[in-house]
Amino acid sequence: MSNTTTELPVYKKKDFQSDQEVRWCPGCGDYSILSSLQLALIKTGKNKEDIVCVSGIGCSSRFPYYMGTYGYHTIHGRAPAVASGIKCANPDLSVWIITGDGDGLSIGGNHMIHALRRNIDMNILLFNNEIYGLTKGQYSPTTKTGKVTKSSPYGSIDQTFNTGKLAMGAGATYIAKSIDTDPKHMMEMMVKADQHKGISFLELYQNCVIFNDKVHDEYTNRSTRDDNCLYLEHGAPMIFGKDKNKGIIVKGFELAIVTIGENGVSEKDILIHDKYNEILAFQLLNYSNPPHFPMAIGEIFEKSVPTYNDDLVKQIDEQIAKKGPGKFQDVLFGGDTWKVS
Amino acid sequence: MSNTTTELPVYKKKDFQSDQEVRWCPGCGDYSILSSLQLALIKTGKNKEDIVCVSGIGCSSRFPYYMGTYGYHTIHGRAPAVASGIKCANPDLSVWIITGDGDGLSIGGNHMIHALRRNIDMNILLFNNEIYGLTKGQYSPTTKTGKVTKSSPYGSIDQTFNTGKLAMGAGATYIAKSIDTDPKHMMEMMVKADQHKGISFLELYQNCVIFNDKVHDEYTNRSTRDDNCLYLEHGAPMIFGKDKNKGIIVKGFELAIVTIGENGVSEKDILIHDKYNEILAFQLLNYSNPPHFPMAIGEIFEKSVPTYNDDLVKQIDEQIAKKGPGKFQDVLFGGDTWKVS
Amino acid sequence: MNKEITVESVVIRFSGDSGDGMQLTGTQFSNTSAAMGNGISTFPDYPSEIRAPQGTIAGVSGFQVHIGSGEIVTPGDDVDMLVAMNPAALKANLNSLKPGGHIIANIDAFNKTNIEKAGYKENPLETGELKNYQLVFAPISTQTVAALADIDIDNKSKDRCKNFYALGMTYFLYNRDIEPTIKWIEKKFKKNPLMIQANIAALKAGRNFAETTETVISTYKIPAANIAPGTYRQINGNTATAWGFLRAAEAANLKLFLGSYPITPATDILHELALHKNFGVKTFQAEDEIAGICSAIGAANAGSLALTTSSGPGIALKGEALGLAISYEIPLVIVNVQRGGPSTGLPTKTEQSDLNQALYGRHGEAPLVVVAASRPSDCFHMAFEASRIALEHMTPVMLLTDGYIANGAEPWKLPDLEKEYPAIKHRLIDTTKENPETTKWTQRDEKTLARKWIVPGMKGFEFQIGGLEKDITKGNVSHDPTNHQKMSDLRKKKIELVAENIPLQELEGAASGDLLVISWGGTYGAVHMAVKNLQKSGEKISLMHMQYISPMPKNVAQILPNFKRIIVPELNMGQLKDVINAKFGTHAIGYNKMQGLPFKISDLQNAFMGLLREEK
Amino acid sequence: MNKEITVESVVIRFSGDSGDGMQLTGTQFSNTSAAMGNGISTFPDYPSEIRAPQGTIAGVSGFQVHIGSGEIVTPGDDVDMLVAMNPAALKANLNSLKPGGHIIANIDAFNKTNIEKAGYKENPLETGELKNYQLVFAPISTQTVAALADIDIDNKSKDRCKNFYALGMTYFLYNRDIEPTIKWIEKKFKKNPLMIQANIAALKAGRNFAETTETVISTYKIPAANIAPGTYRQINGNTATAWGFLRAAEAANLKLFLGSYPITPATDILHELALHKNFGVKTFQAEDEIAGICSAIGAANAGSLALTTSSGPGIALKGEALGLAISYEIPLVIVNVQRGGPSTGLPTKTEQSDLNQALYGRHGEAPLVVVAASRPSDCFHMAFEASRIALEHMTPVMLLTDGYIANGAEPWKLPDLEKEYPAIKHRLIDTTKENPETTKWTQRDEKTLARKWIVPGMKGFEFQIGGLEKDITKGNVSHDPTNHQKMSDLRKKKIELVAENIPLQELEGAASGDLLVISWGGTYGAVHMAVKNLQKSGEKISLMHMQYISPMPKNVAQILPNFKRIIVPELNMGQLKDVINAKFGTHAIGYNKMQGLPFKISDLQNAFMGLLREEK
Ligand SMILES: Cc1ncc(C[n+]2csc(CCOP(=O)(O)OP(=O)(O)O)c2C)c(N)n1
Ligand SMILES: Cc1ncc(C[n+]2csc(CCOP(=O)(O)OP(=O)(O)O)c2C)c(N)n1
Ligand code: SF4
Ligand code: SF4
Ligand SMILES: [Mg+2]
Ligand SMILES: [Mg+2]
Repeated sequence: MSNTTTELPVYKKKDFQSDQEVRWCPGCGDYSILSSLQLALIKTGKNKEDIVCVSGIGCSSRFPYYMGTYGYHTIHGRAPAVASGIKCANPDLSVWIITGDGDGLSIGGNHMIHALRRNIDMNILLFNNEIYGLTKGQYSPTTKTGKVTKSSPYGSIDQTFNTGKLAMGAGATYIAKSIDTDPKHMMEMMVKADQHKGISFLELYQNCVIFNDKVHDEYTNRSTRDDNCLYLEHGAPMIFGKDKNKGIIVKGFELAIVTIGENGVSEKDILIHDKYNEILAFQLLNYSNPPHFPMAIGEIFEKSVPTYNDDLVKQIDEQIAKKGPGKFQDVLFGGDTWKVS
Repeated sequence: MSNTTTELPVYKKKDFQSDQEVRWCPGCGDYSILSSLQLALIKTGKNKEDIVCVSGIGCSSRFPYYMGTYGYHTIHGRAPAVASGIKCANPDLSVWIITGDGDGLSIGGNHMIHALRRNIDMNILLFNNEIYGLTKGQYSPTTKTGKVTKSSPYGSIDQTFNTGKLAMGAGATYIAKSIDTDPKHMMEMMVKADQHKGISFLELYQNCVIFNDKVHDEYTNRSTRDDNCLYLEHGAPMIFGKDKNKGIIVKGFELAIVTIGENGVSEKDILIHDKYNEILAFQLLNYSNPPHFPMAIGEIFEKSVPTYNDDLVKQIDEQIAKKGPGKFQDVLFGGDTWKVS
Repeated sequence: MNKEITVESVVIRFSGDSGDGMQLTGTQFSNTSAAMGNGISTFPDYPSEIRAPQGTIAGVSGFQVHIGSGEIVTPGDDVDMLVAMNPAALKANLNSLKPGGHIIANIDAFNKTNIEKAGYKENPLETGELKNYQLVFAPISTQTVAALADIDIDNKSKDRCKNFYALGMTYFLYNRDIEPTIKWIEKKFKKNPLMIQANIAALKAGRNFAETTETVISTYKIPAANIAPGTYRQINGNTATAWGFLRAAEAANLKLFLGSYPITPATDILHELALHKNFGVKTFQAEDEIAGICSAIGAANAGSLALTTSSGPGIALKGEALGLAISYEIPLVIVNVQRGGPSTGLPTKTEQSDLNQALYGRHGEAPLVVVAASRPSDCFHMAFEASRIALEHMTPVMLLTDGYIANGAEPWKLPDLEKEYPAIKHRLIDTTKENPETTKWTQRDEKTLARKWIVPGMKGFEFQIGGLEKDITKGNVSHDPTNHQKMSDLRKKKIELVAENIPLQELEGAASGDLLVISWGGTYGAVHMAVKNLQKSGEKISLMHMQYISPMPKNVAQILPNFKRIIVPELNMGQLKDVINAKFGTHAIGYNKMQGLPFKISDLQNAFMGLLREEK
Repeated sequence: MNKEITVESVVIRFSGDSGDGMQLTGTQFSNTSAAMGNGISTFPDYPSEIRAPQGTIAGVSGFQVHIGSGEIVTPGDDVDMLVAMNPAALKANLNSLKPGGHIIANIDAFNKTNIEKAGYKENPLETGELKNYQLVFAPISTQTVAALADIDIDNKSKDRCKNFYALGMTYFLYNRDIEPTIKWIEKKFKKNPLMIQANIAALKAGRNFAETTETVISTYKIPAANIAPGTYRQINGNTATAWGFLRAAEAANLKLFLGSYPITPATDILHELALHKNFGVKTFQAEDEIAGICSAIGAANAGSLALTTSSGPGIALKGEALGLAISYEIPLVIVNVQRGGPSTGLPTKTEQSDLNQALYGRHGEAPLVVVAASRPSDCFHMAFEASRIALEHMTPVMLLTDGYIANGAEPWKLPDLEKEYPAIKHRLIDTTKENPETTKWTQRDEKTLARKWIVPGMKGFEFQIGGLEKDITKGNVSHDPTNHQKMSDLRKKKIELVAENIPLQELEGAASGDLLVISWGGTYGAVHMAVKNLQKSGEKISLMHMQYISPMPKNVAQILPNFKRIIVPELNMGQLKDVINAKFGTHAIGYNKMQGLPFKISDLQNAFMGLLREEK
């Protein structure tokens, strides 16, 4: 690769590894996410020194320690706020927010929705293991109602967030999902999330072997996932299933599953995915519920909205163009003054 | 009314007025909201002593001082959390959360989305004047992008929340809207919100005469509102306009406006509102954008989900049924003990 | 003709309905007086509520001006002259008027409705209840409209000129030059010649009315003060604070970043900085105070001069994140414009009750630098100082001001920037000179123990950092017991070393004596005057007013033993007093006031005298 | 035969991989010892990381047991016997082992992989580096599997019995009764007879191995302690805290409400209370700490005994809301299970560095009650006390414990509830007796100044309240200056009056002497032993261990002057020391440690001796 003609920096995976010993439980889904991002960064074309990982607190939030980039492990739930400051202070940086379902949706929910609303050009990786891992197993806002955990010994009575709907409700301009058992897909989604201009919300279904083992099994396990995952691709028909013979169609306000080859259904009857269609995206998020309806995976939604960081720079440039670069001496002696002699 | 045969308590408006002098700016939209709730409470059938108003901080949050019910003016953004504690501690109470666009959506955004998610049976009144009133005019998360305010002298670069979409994304089980210039409609919506079993999100477009005058004018002003408001009624066709000749139809994934009597459109072509249809509700929230699409007003969405407070009580009852009412002496001497003599 | 009396100083309060334009009137009066060479100090007194109903006490808006021919450092204890545009204004302010003081009452506004709205049963001008004051009855509203009869604007607009009529009256009474205000009107209403005409006419009519009316017995002359030569401007504390940061960023050649959430009385700093986009200032109005400080932490990590501003309740929310900033060892300035607590308390009133929070309001051993501004113009100085210390020492610095100096204004002799506020040397590494292999953020300046400032974008210097305890040399996570001891000691030492880089504590008065007064923050004006007055009458009293509270200047320990007694006047329940006693083993006593109001000079004098005379 | 040595006390640490069952083994050892009449104290030492890779240092899980025939109040400074199930366990714990101490090493686990994973280059059992210790080589893994050859379970299950094998060895060495553990096994595995058989077989095999092996030179006898008669159980601090609240609610006849957000090391209180739904306990796992305390504020306003639990960083977030609770004057207990700071710091380690935060970590003058628990079982007592004070005085109370006593366990002589923890009289009004027209929440008890507790649902008593300053009699919003002074004084006085309702400060030792040691919180065990030891050797030293910190007991001021010097040992940088000096004008000095670890008795003794011997 040394005689490459592009100007992009050329990195190897190990460039994105730090010298810290990785300390997750053996079998934790976080490992494959780490590896996927290290591989994805080879492809995003960003200079390593311009990449920043910012996390909160949680097992997942240990992530920045293991990356070879600039890394900030902050405090619980506040990663989006710290990251917003970093990005606004230096809009040239490529900022990755690393967070968990507790960190990002429970204590950090407010910063999450406001970061999504403002559309600052950053990438959010939400590690959703439906549990508080680091504090050893309490239910989170994504833990299924009824689940017995340390803090819900008789079953949780909390309803859960539908993460994608929440993100969309907050104004997310990019929503995608992937699963920890499909590193290649994860990596692709990370690259695409980075390409989106604006805030990208990428949810990763991640297994916590210790406190919530197999909670995503149905749609992440290699043997069942094909039947329970709907891998979306913009412009392609929504086909899924081991035999690639199941598809999605729209019926009035509803989505329905059909089998290609049955009841006269053929491939061309299948709905084509349009990630720019917000209503469709909402329906997909609303319906995803294996085994009744497959889990929508991939790029679900994208829209184009001016970014906060661009407008911030623009406004400064406009004011400089109008008034000239600020000189404090002028402010000090400007306006109403008087002389005493 | 003294010989009424119902068991409902009979109140007059003044029963719901406190002895505190009401101190909003003359012309503030808050006055009519106050009056509407005082009238609505006559109809909800709740005992006055069981009604609690809980607010945060803001002009709107002064509300509980002016109500004759139990009232808690708390701290900025935290009303839903305090209210949750009140309701869980005593599920027999009828709890009203009073909040503003700054209080409830900016600093209080997290408590808001989690209160909606948990579906605790309370009512949220969101006073949306698209500005921070009490602190004298800074932009809020609902202030239109580009707006010049004290803290955005060159125009705000923040994108805004679509409040209804945010609420739906968070899992709201009831979403309705009303306007400060239509007290009767407000009152009806308040009564209905109270009837919903679960959390009710009722947004009220409210005018701040001082810092954001006329921001909702198009769809609240008596002379233009009929053309810009779509008053929804469950089971009724979506007709609007001064001449009641405009209607909504659905076209593929989209909603469109048609004129009854033109191009062969008749009343029966008009979409019937179904508040239980989440996709339709989402579309209405997404489309509302006067003058391009009328503002959806009224009961937009409702769904039936078990309430947190019911499940809380149920779980306690189950445990008592199973183990008998707790006696601490038994806990103390239960399990592994030994005797020293 | 009236007799003319020369006085050393006078306190005037303009008071009326929120819509009556009293802020403007007061500002004109003080600007004119400043231009005439008087010492001045002003304080606006906005209604604490939302624009409350017209005519009610809650709707009263006031503006107090203190002018004099001597040193003027407070807006004044008690009022010599009250301009009352309506009954509510009279009622709300009567208790601050000196016995025998003047009242100019707009009798037109003393109608039945207004009298009742103000909570009076009868017209107070008629009951005799004001017999201890000197009353000037002026039909201000009707006279204004009459004076503008020939001008082609509607009556409502005419009525709105009545504040200039009132101003004109005071200009006559106090021998003020009318010209500066005429110029100001001409500039302000450039686009509306009719309004120029109307306002000037009202101003002159008021002056003439005062000159001709029989109720005015005497006029007053306030000779020019002996003021240091230079260029001056009026400045309030919040603007000064904002400007101090603007200059600090310029002096450090860094971009300024403010992460903030609105709150009274701090919001004006955000408003002011938002105006200066052409300095590259970035103001991030965050969703809450936590995001405010966290975004600033992000900006500091990315190489900006980062700030967050708030008041007590908001600062309380920032405590956890402050710990992170301390753990990161980043430059960060946190401004607390204090107001009355606890909880929402008295949000528009002043208090000094957040010192403990500044020093201790975090979990763990989390030391930082705490400084405080003494008067409106000192906010500029201390904002600059806070930034300088933060950048030179790689530490969060908390700057305390309060609602009183934040909104109060005084004339400010404009500094020579290059000399008095010269370049600040920050600790961003020079990547062309440092070796990525050997340079680490944990490397420290020998004198200050400040770490190196390495930020994203610096090629080859990538590092990872968090809020977990860090190895003192390698910088990675460490749970080692002795390392934690070392890091705890280091964090403490680092703050202590700031004492080497701040001025020694100054004393006003002799280096020893009977009574040392220790004060801090916005009480300076009143405490200074009280001490000065007692010094003049021969008391052995000195003032140690502190701007640097953590760490304290090195010489404080030497100062204290030279006084028989120590008193610490504070607008709290004794917070600095406890700190001083714990630190120096002294037995200082407190003089405390919790009323949402500043100290009165006279009260302080009495308290100090009491102690000076007390048998021991 | 081996010789049998009688010892007064012994400290044993069981250590292995997270999966090795060391917590269980340690618990069995201590329970058995307790049943045999020994004094005991235990401390678990979990891995601070997520379940770290098997065999690594980070993955080591330990459990320390201190047993003796005298008073045992700490888990012990240094270890007499280390059971090391793998090389990492050996490496991680060697520095706590006494010179000459015993090591039981599971040699089966000392294979190449494990040796390397632990960071050893060579097998430490072979290099001679352990020559200063007494080594017992035991092929624990293989022997366990061999002993269970005939039992029909898979090899993995057999291997998992190895902790009982190790336990069996220690039972022989320390003459422990095997029966209680056999009974426990039978109960625990009731549903799985094969596992009963297997575990018992392993236990016995271990014991037999120790009896027959030649490496064991001597066995030890620890005579029963002189323990007060009664029923006992083991209790750790977090469970005791939860139970204290459970009893308090019962004693007050109120429902318990906990609003909390998980955080180490406080979460177990939430876990424990969540189990007791049949008491009507409501545990609300909030979205964050702010919602945790706010929901509790709501519940308190609605008439529950309301709590919120957290650790330092979470408590920092609660500061603003605490101000509201103070302003509302509601009963509320806030528990801070302290851990190492600042920021995320050392989350699994202990520290006492949040006292300042408890006292001052809010804006405004916002006083509350602060109490602290001294040992695991005292958590029960102080949780009850905190609740009692909160309810009787209508005030928030902060209860401080720490990670050390929260997780540490000790035997607890079960109290007579009716006598020692009798009914609590709360201040909810009796609506049948009060008159809605005249009863107001602002009415106060004369002695305590506590207000009346009126809650929604009470017909006719509707009222409105907020965080703005309140009129002292009417209760509505007031901006009146003198009212604010009165309310500030009242809030202060109310807390001071709690001193009338708490026990006098006790002293351990003479009422006067050369040195007074002042301590608080979880350091009690070590400080107590150090003082007691020095008292035995004739030193004039006394201990004043404080449970009530704000307000302090009334007699503290009388105690202090009777000692020549005062030392305050704390696991922080001197927080209580500063409070004492500021309050009493003393010159107490600090003895401080910031290592995430408890004090060692020996270190304390040295420090105290140093002071006692110091020339003055
Ligand atoms: C202010 C604060 N509150 C609570 C905690 C304790 N805490 C640490 S991580 C965590 C939850 C982590 O859950 P999640 O974000 O899902 O991460 P995971 O460990 O599952 O990857 C909690 C409650 C903390 N460190 N700080
Ligand atoms: C912790 C805290 N932060 C900030 C404030 C200042 N503050 C009071 S009300 C308010 C915004 C109010 O806006 P909104 O909720 O929209 O109410 P409105 O006044 O418009 O009715 C702010 C920022 C505060 N009181 N407390
Ligand atoms: S506890 Fe769960 S989430 Fe955390 S490292 Fe272990 S497996 Fe992963
Ligand atoms: S400032 Fe606006 S929102 Fe507040 S009371 Fe006045 S008009 Fe109403
Ligand atoms: Mg998680
Ligand atoms: Mg608003």
